[in-house]
Amino acid sequence: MTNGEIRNIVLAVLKGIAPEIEEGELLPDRPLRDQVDLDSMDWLNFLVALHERLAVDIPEADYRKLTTLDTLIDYLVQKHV
Amino acid sequence: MIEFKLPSLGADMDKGKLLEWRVKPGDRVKRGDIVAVVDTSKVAVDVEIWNDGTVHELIAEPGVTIEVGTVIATLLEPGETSEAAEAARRTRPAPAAVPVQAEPAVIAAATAPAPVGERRRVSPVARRRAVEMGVDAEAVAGTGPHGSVTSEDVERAAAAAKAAPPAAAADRQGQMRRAIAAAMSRSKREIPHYYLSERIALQNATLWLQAENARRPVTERVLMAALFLKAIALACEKYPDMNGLCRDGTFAPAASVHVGVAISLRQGGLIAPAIHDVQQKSLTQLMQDLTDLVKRARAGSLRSSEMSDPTITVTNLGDQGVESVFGVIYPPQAALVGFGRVAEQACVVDGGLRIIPAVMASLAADHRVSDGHRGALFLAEIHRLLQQPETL
Amino acid sequence: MTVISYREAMRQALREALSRDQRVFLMGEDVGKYGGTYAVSKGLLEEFGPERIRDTPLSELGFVGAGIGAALGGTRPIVEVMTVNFSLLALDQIVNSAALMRHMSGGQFSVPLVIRMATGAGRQIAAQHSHSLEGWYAHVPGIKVLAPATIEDARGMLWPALADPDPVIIFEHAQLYNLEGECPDAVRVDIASAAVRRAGTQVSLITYGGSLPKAMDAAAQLAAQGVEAEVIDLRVLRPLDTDAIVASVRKTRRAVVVDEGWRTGSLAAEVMARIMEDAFYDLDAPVARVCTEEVPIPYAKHMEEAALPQAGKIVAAAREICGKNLTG
Amino acid sequence: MIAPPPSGPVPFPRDFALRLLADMVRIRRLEEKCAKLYGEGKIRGFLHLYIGEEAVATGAVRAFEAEDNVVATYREHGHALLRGVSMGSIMAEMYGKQEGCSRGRGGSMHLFDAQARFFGGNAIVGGGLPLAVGLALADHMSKTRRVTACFFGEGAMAEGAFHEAMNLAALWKLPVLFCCENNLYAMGTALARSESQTDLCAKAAAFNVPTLKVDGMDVVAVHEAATKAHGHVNGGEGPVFIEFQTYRFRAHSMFDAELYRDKSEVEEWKTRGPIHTYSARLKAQGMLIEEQFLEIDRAANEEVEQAVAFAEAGTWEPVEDLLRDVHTPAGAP
Repeated sequence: MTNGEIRNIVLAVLKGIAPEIEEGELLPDRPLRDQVDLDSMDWLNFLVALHERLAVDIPEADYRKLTTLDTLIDYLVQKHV
Repeated sequence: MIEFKLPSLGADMDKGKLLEWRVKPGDRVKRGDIVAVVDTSKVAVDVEIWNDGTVHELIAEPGVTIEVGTVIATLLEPGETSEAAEAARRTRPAPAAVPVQAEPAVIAAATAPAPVGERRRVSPVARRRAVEMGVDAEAVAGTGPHGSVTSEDVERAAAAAKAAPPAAAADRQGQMRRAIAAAMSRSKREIPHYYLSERIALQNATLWLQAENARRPVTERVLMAALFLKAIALACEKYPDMNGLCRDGTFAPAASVHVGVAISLRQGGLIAPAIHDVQQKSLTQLMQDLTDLVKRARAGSLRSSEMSDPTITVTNLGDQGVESVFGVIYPPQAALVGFGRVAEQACVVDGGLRIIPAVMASLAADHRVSDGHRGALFLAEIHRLLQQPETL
Repeated sequence: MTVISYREAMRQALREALSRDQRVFLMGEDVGKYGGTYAVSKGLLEEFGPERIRDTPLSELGFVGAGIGAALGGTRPIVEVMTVNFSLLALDQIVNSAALMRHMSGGQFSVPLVIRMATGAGRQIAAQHSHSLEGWYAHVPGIKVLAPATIEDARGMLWPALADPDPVIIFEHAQLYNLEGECPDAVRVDIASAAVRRAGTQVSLITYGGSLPKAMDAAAQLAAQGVEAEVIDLRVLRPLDTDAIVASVRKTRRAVVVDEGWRTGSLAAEVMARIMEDAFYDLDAPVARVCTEEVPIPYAKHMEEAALPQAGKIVAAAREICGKNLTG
Repeated sequence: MIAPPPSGPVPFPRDFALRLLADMVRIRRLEEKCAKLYGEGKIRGFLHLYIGEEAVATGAVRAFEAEDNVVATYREHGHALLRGVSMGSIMAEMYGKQEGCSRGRGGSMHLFDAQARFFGGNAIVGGGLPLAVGLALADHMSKTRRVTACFFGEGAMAEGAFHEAMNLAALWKLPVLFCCENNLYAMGTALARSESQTDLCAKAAAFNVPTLKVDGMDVVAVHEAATKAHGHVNGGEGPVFIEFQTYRFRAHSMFDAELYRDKSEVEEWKTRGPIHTYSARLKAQGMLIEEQFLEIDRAANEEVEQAVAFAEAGTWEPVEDLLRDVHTPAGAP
């Protein structure tokens, strides 16, 4: 799975939870949860959806590596291979 | 006088064509004699007569196709004269009506039993059209079998909605706003609120949660909110005056703890549907209920029972980053618990200053039902429960 | 365009096949001297002689097996098994030889055989003579199953069936032999697709063979009650023309399947399963079916009628799934 | 050419001899009435008449004991009547009334009667033979002394069921009496165009089974042969095959134009009619006088009229009972 494909999946899943966001406006290097209104339930649903789409398990301990879109995607690419 | 009718000559024969007569008027015939040849749809067959007698009159003409049972000739009984026969014919009683068999009763198709459970019967295409046309299928009157909602019903509803002012969609938003406003104003008008708050240490809870989630797959991960829900429910069992409904000024404690969870809707607005019997449920079950409830609340497909019967409400604004929240009670409930942000805070523990995760919990309660003293004990119980997360 | 009977149409088809292709021959009980139990082959013995119009002893397994062998041997046999009731004696040959031969032999041998059988009930011929088992044969991969229900299909289906390199079974419902209707002079029909016999918009009546007249009758009654029913004549029971079924159900969003077989494991059940698989999101009501009651066909007239599918039952089933939102 | 009718004294006691005559006349009058009622639409579906073959059922069945089993075919009215199925219940069955011996569900081809151990007509040619083998197997295993007789036409000998049933019965020495009613035509197909080996006894003998060839138009010969064979089978010696050479005077069933045989042949066989040849012998021997014959015939016609009245008065099975008896209800025998 290429970096681009994973990016598309992440954005699709994110849109599923927060339909109102516009991918174009998202700054990939800025904290995601500052740009998108995700409460703890939304965040958990987001991770569960990624787990189902990419068969990747994301332990709570790794949450701090996923603050921005870029770090999240790098994490997933590296984990998914 | 004997009537000789065209006999049925085969299982699938309804009519036949007389080909030729083998007898003529005046001939004497006896049982088993061949009197005619008839063409069935398949083959020419000799036709016998089963009576002795004398041929009187040949009625059917060769070459004519006639129905089985039609009189094709008449005969005189042995010894009967034609004059007597003619006289008898005029006074003959009407032939006995052929007994018509009762129309076989249509065995009624077994009607399906009345729908069980409260999920409305909406046909698959009606559900699909409802989504396409922005109609809430559950709210449409059904004219299909057993009152089910059909695509025609949805299309009719959509047309009716379209005919309504274009602000209909926005109207829904306004409707919700008006409903919240009405509830909140009534609450403030009728319920003498008193407010308490308590800082609750969450070190044990946090550590236990991290260990627990490390052992669980992501799909069964538990959030702190689930611990809060369970703690409230168990505390309500100890302090029933926090969990019940006020009807016409008198308070009735509820048999079970249905916790209304305040959920903010992405396009604005707030609803607080209930999770039922929280006190009996495991944390895993609560997480599943919570996930399902949030999804359905945001998809607009909540069951009516979930909206109407919470016995206490919790609001968890910690996610929005406020330190503490003092809510407004949802009438006719008698209490509302609020949780602020879970964050590292400086606390005095066993005489020493420690940096530990903690949360500000608050209670808004109805002074007609309970006093501050009871409220404080209730909050303390929540605090105590959260120190033993493994018991929740 | 001339008016002929279903029986006459099938006889013309036989005569045409026998005349056009010397490899074709007809074999079965009483097809020659007797002219056929349902008189379909009357006159053929005189015209084509005993070598090509072969009467057989009452040995269904024997002569059906022989038909398979003759097809393997390069001829184009048409075997007439008097009725589906007697074909049970030949089931082993049809299923274990005819249907399997090509696949089992790794594609070396195909069996260009046509088997014709009368089928169905009516006329009080009691349980052992009244079966409708088209569904059994339509279950078996390796054979094609046809159910001509109109004069045109009776006239037109035999030739393409003979041209088919694999075994083809043609079911002729006994109550259709006396059917009369117009038959175009030059008939060319396919043996692959279903046909819309009556267009409609509110419910699809899906049926075949002897039940078609009942479905058309029901459609007429429904029209009088303001319900526009579409009638689908399957024509081919294997392979089922799923596209035609689904296209109709997508349009009408409701379906009643009429099948003279018994409900359990019936052809109707298979049609319903395909509708559920391919048109589930187009359904406004559960698919209904009208089949024969699960009982051996009784002899007494009023009991036989109560057991069999009838237009009245079809109308009732259609009304049930149309619910109240239709006028009338 | 057909052999001349039998002559010579009838070797039976007088009342038994007259009993055989009465039985044949009862069958004849019943079948004639059925033909008439079919023409009037009272009897529907398929109807296969026994006129001309009465001697076989009469001579054979009167050689059996009450507890023997009988399995027949769709041409079964005579066999059922002589096994004790009342004429009224047979007629009601053909009317489709629920007073019929099969509750109106079977019709002419499917008469059943448990008391008379009459295991029914069977409309599938050869269908009854394996059943008869099974009934005999059960008796064999339970050491019950009983003969199971099965009747079938020569047409059935082309069916696999015949060969498989004969082999099993012979192999296991089962008490089965195979009664072949060779009436020369299997529906529309003459014997010579149906069987490579037209000597049916030779064909049956191939199973290492004793065979008898009998003039099926002579009730005396039929009865003697059936009695002998019954003794053999009942003695545990294994199955016997009897070929009764007979002839049906009417069509195979009620819509067959009989193109396959010419009228002269039928007339010729009528000279061998089982009833008039037998009554002639009885008269010649002084066992019967014309008045007695007329009395027998009158009694037979009376029995037929009562049977028709019984059927006419019969009632239709209620439609609600349609699904009854598809399975045996719990606890039923």
